[in-house]
Amino acid sequence: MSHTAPAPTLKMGLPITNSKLGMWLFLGTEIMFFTAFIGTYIVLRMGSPGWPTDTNVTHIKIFWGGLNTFVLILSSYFVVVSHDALLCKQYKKSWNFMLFTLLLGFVFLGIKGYEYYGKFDHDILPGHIPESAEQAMEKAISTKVGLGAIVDARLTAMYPKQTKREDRKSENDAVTAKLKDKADATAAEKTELAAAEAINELNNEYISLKEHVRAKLSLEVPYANFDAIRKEENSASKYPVLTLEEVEHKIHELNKSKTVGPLMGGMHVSQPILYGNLFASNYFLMTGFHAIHVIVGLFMFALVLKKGSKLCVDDAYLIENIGLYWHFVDLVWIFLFPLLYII
Amino acid sequence: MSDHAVAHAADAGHEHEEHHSHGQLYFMVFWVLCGFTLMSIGADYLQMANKNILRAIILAVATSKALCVMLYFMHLKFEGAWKYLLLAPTFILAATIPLALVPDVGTHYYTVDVPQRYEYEAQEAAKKAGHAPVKVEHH
Amino acid sequence: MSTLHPSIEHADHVDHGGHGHGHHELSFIQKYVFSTDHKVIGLQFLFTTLIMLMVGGALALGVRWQLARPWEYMPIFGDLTFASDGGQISPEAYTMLFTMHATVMIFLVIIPILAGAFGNFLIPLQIGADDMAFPVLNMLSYWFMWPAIACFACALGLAPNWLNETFLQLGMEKLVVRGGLIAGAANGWTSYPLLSALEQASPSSGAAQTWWLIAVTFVGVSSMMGSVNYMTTIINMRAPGMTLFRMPLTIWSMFITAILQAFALPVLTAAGFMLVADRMLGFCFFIPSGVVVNNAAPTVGGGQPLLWQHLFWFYSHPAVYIMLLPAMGMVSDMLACMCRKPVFGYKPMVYSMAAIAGLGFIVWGHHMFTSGMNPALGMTFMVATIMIALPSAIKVFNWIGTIWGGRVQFNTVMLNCVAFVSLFIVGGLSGIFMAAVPVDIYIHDTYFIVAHFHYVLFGATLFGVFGAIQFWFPKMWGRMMNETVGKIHFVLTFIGFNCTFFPMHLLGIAGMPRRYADPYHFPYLEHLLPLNQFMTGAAILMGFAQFLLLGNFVLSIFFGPKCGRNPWNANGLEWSAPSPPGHGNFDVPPVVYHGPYEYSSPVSGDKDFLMQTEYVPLAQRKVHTGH
Amino acid sequence: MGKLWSLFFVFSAVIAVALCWFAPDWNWWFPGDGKAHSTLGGKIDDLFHLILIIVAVTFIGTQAALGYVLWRGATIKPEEKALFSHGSHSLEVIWTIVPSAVLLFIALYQLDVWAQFRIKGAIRDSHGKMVRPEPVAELTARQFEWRIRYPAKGKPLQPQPQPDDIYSVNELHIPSGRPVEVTLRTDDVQHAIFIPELRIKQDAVASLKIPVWFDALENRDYEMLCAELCGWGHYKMKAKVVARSDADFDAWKEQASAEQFDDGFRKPAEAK
Ligand code: HEA
Ligand code: HEA
Ligand code: CUA
Ligand SMILES: [Cu+2]
Repeated sequence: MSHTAPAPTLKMGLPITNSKLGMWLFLGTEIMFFTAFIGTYIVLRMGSPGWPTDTNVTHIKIFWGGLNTFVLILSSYFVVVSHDALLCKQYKKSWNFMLFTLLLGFVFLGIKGYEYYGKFDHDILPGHIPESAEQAMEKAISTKVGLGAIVDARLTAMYPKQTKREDRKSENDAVTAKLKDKADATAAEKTELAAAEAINELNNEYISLKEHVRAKLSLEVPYANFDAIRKEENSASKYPVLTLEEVEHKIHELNKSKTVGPLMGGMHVSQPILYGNLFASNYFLMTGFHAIHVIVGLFMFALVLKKGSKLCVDDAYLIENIGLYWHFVDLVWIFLFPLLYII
Repeated sequence: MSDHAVAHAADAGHEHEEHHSHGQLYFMVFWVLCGFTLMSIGADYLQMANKNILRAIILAVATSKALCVMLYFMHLKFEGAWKYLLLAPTFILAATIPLALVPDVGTHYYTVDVPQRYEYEAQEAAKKAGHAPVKVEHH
Repeated sequence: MSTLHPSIEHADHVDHGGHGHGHHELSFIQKYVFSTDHKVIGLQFLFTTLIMLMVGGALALGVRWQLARPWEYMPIFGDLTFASDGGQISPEAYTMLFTMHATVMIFLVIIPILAGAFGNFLIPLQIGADDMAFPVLNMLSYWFMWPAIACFACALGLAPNWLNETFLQLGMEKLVVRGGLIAGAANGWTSYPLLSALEQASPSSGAAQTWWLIAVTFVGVSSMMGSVNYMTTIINMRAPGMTLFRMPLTIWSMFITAILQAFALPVLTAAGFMLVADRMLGFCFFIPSGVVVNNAAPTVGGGQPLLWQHLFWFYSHPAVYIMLLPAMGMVSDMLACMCRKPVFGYKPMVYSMAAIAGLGFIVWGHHMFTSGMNPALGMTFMVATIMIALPSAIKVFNWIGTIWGGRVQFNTVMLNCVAFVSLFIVGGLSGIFMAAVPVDIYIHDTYFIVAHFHYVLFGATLFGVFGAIQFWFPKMWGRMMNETVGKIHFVLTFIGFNCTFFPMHLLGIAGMPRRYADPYHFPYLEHLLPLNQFMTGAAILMGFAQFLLLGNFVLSIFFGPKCGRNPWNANGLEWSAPSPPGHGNFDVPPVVYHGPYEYSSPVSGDKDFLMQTEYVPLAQRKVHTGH
Repeated sequence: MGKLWSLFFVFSAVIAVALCWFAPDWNWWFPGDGKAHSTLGGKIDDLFHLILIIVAVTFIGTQAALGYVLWRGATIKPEEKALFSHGSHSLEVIWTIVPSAVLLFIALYQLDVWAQFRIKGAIRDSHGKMVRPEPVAELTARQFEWRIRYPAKGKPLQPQPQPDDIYSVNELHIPSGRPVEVTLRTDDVQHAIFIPELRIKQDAVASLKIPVWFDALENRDYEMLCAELCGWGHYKMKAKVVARSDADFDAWKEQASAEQFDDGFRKPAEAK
């Protein structure tokens, strides 16, 4: 074939570049992707009377969410400035604003991380949240996150060699018995004894609390009487029922106590949140996928920044497309913020 | 590759010759967006009694914000008619999902039989009976 | 799209044609493995999907065996996979077999063979472009199939040991597949929660179900990349003169399919993420609280199982048209060529495809009539579903109209296309029964449904694909496939197919439920055993007939008679390129002067075809004033 | 050759029609005696047959047309070119309007039956009167059996279990001859009741209580199965519906109650 001078021909299709068209179509698919999440959230929330809205309960921080909105808006603005500067052939300015955008992206993620940290700290996590007083009490004594877990952890720390909980417990009893009778105990041995006794006390408290929770009997009823009560007929209706306040009070006391207090690690009783798990599921899924999109955006910015001084007008298409993507990420947040934080 | 060729050709005429900066416009839009953000936070602080009005206001503000971003930052205001062809079906479809789900998931035709429902009813009954609402402590 | 205004451009197509973008020497890997050439990618898709067809078919034969000889020793297959049970399928294994059969057939055969293989191969060739708009993205969309295939292998229970070890060490026990092949994902291809959301509910599935979901996500990403690419290419890269209404129907169908995919698939991907989170991380989108499975502790949650069904079918109903429309387009092309006649009603064909796509988005609820959906919603879905038969009807009538008055060439291509039309009618009409809600109450989840979708999926789509393979084979390899073998394959498959699947309608009416490992211990189904055995025999016959296709395909690549550019005397742009086309496709950048179906036109003189690139002087055109 | 192929396609369509024609004789048709044993089931059957007729006409028509055009295409004269036609506007209009009328008719015609099934909460009996079904039992599905709870004799069904409730497993007892309502629940995953001869099917969904209305016209046992994949044992959720006259139903209740509350000291017969 010959290299004749390119003859003018008809360009079919739209008067925009393939990459821009492709980006817009991609954004269309992204809209559907987030619609699935947001739509799910809206309808699930509508269908769940009693959805938690109190920010004290959900540990939603409107201020930080608002700040993050501002951060994203600012970064969106910087992207357009960067694109504008590039078209005006102010390459240095363009590069700088790209850099600012990247930094703002990091700021956004930082704030998001701080918010997540708060959620983790309060155990506002899907599947972890009690939704009724009973579940809250169960959780307070659970061996995964509650008092049971604390006892286990302390025992394990003290007797790492034994593998079973029962063995650790009997080892603890043995140590207590041995050191108690010892008249000439050294200072080290004395602290060991104190520690062993503290664990023992905590364990007793734990067992008593556990049995109370299981039997649904008020703490006013001493644990020692349980065997007798079990033999009575219709025992349940005769005795007062355990309430969450009692458990809370108990844990509060244990925290204050001189002997076992230090072992408690500041444990507190989680409050029941109706539909808390569903709330947390939605919160983490939506903000999580949004954050992933932010991270992808950061990679794109890095791609542009890598060009350094080689940035030129031809890159306008690249920056424009990256900008489109980034504005979309911003748009998603513009809706997530009111939907999750305010309404 | 051919992308660039097409791009140059397509955009020849308006962007490449002499670009007039849109900086001023973008700056204004930026401030408008900030204003909207403050508005939605402010609306929350008003502690409006009627939640639905609050929701309507806040969603309206969010939509206006989204429009600003799309029209100016995403240049939709300056694009050809293809934007309608692309966006109209997308938005219709996107609206279909939640709308179609409302009669089935958002509301319930059949009785819902889950612990949360009974818990909620108990709480409401307690509220009606004049008990102080269960105080939730803030840690 | 009235907005498409052509603008003058200094095209550098000429630079691309034949020059391979300046790369003169491509290594083997660049050329055949990580190729960015749409034709190579198309063929990669074709080979992969044909192999997967074998896999899916083998799984189906496993299903059929159990239905013919329940709880009996199974030759070959049983020794290989269920040796520990004495070569006999367990109920878990049966469930796994049909789940993975459907999964492989749908996600790894039908969707990728239509959009992936033929879409890739044909789109640039038929619109006169040198390649796709985003060649690298195109390559990625193929290579994203492989993680999907690997994950599906894990979902089949075939996770390699080292992988399991790795996950154990990483502390990700929920990804460790235990129990080998019989421990595959076994919750149906629809994977309804809670069965698929709670591990205790379906203990044999374990991690396999999680892998299944991850695999679906990969398929989703792959298809999404493909569809964005196709849409961009078709909108923006058409050859000069290729206006929208001069595009072959194949291109229209691919375009509409891409739209469907782009807008429906993200929803499934999103739902998949939610279900994975529910399974692995304690989320609860689909898990209500207080559910007690296997005497385990009640679940905490708050979600709703029906939500998954909505999101799943929001994708999967449009998906059934994704699995059909491209075949419809290709069959229209082939019918016109083989009847030497323009397509009857080109524009109605286009509009009805668009209508199918549009309506296809609002009928998903017809899979949920008995699911406890709001009955009022059921009513709307039902009316929409019945009305979707209308555009399908228009298409059927237009195909018949196309054949009418034609000079019909009874070759393999034509036979497969006629089978397509004939069997699609059967499958579509059975859809009318199910679309009528009250009837669906009885018919739902019986073999009537199984009959319906095998008729549309296999009867229509796969026969269309068989025809398309034979038709475009010369363009792929520069050689022809063997006609005689093709016809034998056709006859055996057609007979085997009908004998296997037509009786399923009767089974369904007789009330035989689907997904039953052993229906015969219900007295009212006992007498259906002989019929099932007959069907299994037919299925085996049909299965072995596929070796003819495979043999014909592979051998013809090397030994088929050579052919020129246009062996069928067809009109499309692809036939003006060399066979097989080189990198960059066309040696002369094509310019289009007519629609693709000007067969037997009076202006073309003695010939009975008029290629799209052929310029007819004005004087000659005036002879005939019709078009 | 071409004529043979045309016949091949026509022939396969003929076989399909013939098979359906003879299927009822060969017992490959509706189960049991082929009749629906419930009022609404009868309506489903009527609708089915109506659609069958419409579909059969369409099927025969289209297949015949296909055979005809193929035959014509095979017999075209050697010197003749194919017909050069891009379509026909009037034909398009006809075959758009006619099917849409038929389809719209099907769509609207069935709405009432659906409404009786799910919306109206009442079934039209043979005199055209709407009868409210009586709630008789709560059916709870689980992997892989059915547990049924009935109120004690003479009492209405309560949403929550009562001390004197009667229980049965895999046997749903109902009074025959009048509409009853069964509340459907599930303890675990999704299941569905399917009573083929009554043409009843409904999923049981975790978190929902779904009422199902039907009547059994005869005093006999009906088979009941599970129609929604619920795990490996899906195929073996075999149960039966025991439909009896009011007197027999009450008698069964008394007997079941006596057996259930038998304290082991007295024989069931004495407990009464
Ligand atoms: C390619 C795939 C494909 C196609 C094209 C279709 C097409 C249609 N399908 Fe099908 N369908 C599936 C694949 C497909 N389906 C699958 C896989 C399932 C099961 C999924 C699962 O549960 O596992 C399913 C299930 C399914 C159901 C759910 C059944 C149930 O589970 O209870 C329903 C219900 O309405 C339905 C209806 C229809 C209808 C009305 C059409 C229509 O589009 C058909 C229209 C065509 C015609 C009607 C024929 C041509 C027309 C004429 C010749 C003219 C005139 C006709 C009249 C006047 C009547 N399908
Ligand atoms: C495109 C989709 C597609 C295709 C092509 C097929 C093809 C076949 N299907 Fe498919 N099937 C589905 C999609 C498909 N199916 C779906 C979606 C379901 C629903 C699943 C669910 O309920 O979740 C299903 C369910 C399903 C069932 C119901 C199971 C049940 O509910 O219990 C049955 C039963 O007979 C069945 C049988 C067959 C058979 C015999 C074939 C034959 O056509 C296959 C013929 C074989 C080949 C084409 C390949 C040739 C193979 C070889 C040459 C290898 C030979 C190897 C050995 C002998 C070792 N299928
Ligand atoms: Cu229970 Cu299937
Ligand atoms: Cu469907």
